[in-house]
Amino acid sequence: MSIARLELDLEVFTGPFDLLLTLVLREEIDLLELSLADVVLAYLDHLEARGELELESATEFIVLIAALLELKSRLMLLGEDDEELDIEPEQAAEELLARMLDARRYRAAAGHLGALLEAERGHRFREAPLPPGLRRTVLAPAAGSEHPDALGAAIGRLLAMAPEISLRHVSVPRVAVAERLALLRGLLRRGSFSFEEAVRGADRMTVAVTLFALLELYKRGEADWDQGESFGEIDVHRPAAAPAGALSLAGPAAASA
Amino acid sequence: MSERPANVPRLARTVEALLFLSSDPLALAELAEACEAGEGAVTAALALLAERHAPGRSGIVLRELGGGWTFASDPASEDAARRLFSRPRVATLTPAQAETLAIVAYLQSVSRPEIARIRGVSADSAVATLLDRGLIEEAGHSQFGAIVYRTTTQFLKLFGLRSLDELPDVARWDPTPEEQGELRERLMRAGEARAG
Amino acid sequence: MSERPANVPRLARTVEALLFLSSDPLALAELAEACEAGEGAVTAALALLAERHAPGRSGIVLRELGGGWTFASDPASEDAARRLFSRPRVATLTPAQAETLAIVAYLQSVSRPEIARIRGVSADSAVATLLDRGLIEEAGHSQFGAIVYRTTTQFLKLFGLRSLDELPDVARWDPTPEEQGELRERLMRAGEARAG
Repeated sequence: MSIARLELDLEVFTGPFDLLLTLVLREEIDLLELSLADVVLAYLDHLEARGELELESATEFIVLIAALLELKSRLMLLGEDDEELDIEPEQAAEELLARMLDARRYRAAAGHLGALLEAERGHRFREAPLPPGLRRTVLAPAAGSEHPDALGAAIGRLLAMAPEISLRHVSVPRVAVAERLALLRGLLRRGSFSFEEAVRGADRMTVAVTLFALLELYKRGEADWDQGESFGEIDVHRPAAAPAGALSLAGPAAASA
Repeated sequence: MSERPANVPRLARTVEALLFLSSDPLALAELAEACEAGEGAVTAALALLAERHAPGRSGIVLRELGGGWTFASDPASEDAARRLFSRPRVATLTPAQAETLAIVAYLQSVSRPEIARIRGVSADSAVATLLDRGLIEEAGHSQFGAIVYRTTTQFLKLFGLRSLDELPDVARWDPTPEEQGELRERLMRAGEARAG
Repeated sequence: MSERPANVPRLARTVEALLFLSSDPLALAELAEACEAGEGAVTAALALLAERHAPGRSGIVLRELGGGWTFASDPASEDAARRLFSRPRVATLTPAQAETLAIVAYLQSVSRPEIARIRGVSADSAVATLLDRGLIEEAGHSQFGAIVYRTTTQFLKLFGLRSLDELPDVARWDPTPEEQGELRERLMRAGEARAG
């Protein structure tokens, strides 16, 4: 079965996979609202129902879902660094479409080559070495006949860095864990604080690193937290029996994200 | 066969011997130079050989492939050849290899990262196998230093092609207007369903 | 040649194809088995082929050799064959060999896996040729047990160098001088970036 016909029953969409792709590309479905994990689950269900893995369609699925993930991650990371984005979402969508077309084209071309090979099946060619008397004599080249510059040029070519696969759209501000640890410790000295307070106005990366720093403090027994309800405030405080002097014992945490 | 086989002019015999010896197809110009003859005379010799080696007259057939002329066995003898050599003439290609080969054939020269980009998965093992089987070869470097690949004469020979020009336009496999129309129609229906 | 070439019986064509394909002489029994025919019928087919492939009638002649049958090129075509195949050739470096040699020259010593990582493709055949031509040699083992290579005196001679110190400064061809690190490390990085 072609992956295009995979039937999906998702929160925001019901229908075949290829239609979903089309709607996403036309921006009639907001990719941000679409749970790609559910698409993967639907595919896995489909695989289980069939009881066999068809490599061709599995490859196709992985290509498409990876493209959607990339597209979605770009959309999600749209933020203050907009102007740094070198690929706009529309352009990314165009790329995805072009890539799908390309993959389809060359898969068909591969089929054509397979047919050509099949048609040639009965023809064999002679593969025999030349009789000894006819073998080519290879002369050793004269001393100094090669120029050393050729070696330098070859190394120069090998030094050329391939253009980096641009991750600029996943712009990663460097946030030091040490810095966030210091901030959290400062807040802890006051007794307790809410996590929201610790990350107010911060970007996603800083929030993530702050959470990481908080986990680190928890591990060291310097902090504990409560959360009254899901998605509710996280109240951070010193553990009931905070080891005395723990605040000054903490070593330098130099990791950075 | 009661007729006595006719004598064959010397130039045709020489061309026949060269084609027999060479494992690569030989171009008209190469043959002419080796035979110290004009291209016209060699063309006439090739016509004679084509007649002598026509299917039904010989187990060895003359073919124009890969930019030159070469001898091949007549497919009618394939069963016997398989029994004698106990292996198929060429292993078949896996889908990944066929797809990689198609990309190299149409886009040459093309680098591995480009192939991977089009296929959406790494092409390393397919490229290695195709290199190994002599169907593709290195053709220098891209501007970023990646090695680029092209197809070989061996590819043309095994796929029965005289030249790359014989490959059909890749655009012929693009979706047809009907297919696109069908997609559009389904899109409209889905859009209405969403609106309603 | 005005006569039309006669058709040839199928068995003779099959034997002809098998003799054409095989680089070694084929015994009567082998031919009979492959053709699923009796030895008598194959002997008759060989007689027909001997007539067809007699000197003066074909550039491909039938020979009985080492207890079997084989095709060979007609000795009369030897001059042309020599012009085509055996013109002496001066060994030159292919791009892959030049690249591999440059890596060994600048990094000595270096192992095959390292060369492959830098080039982004296997260097096995280039290394083999360079060893064969005496331009590189083994120089012990790396800490991981891989054989490492260095250039030879023969290499210095070929490039007209008195010592390795005379290798030109890579900075002249360095496309990314802002990159930091020693040459080996930078080559590895660039190779890995290329391999994607």
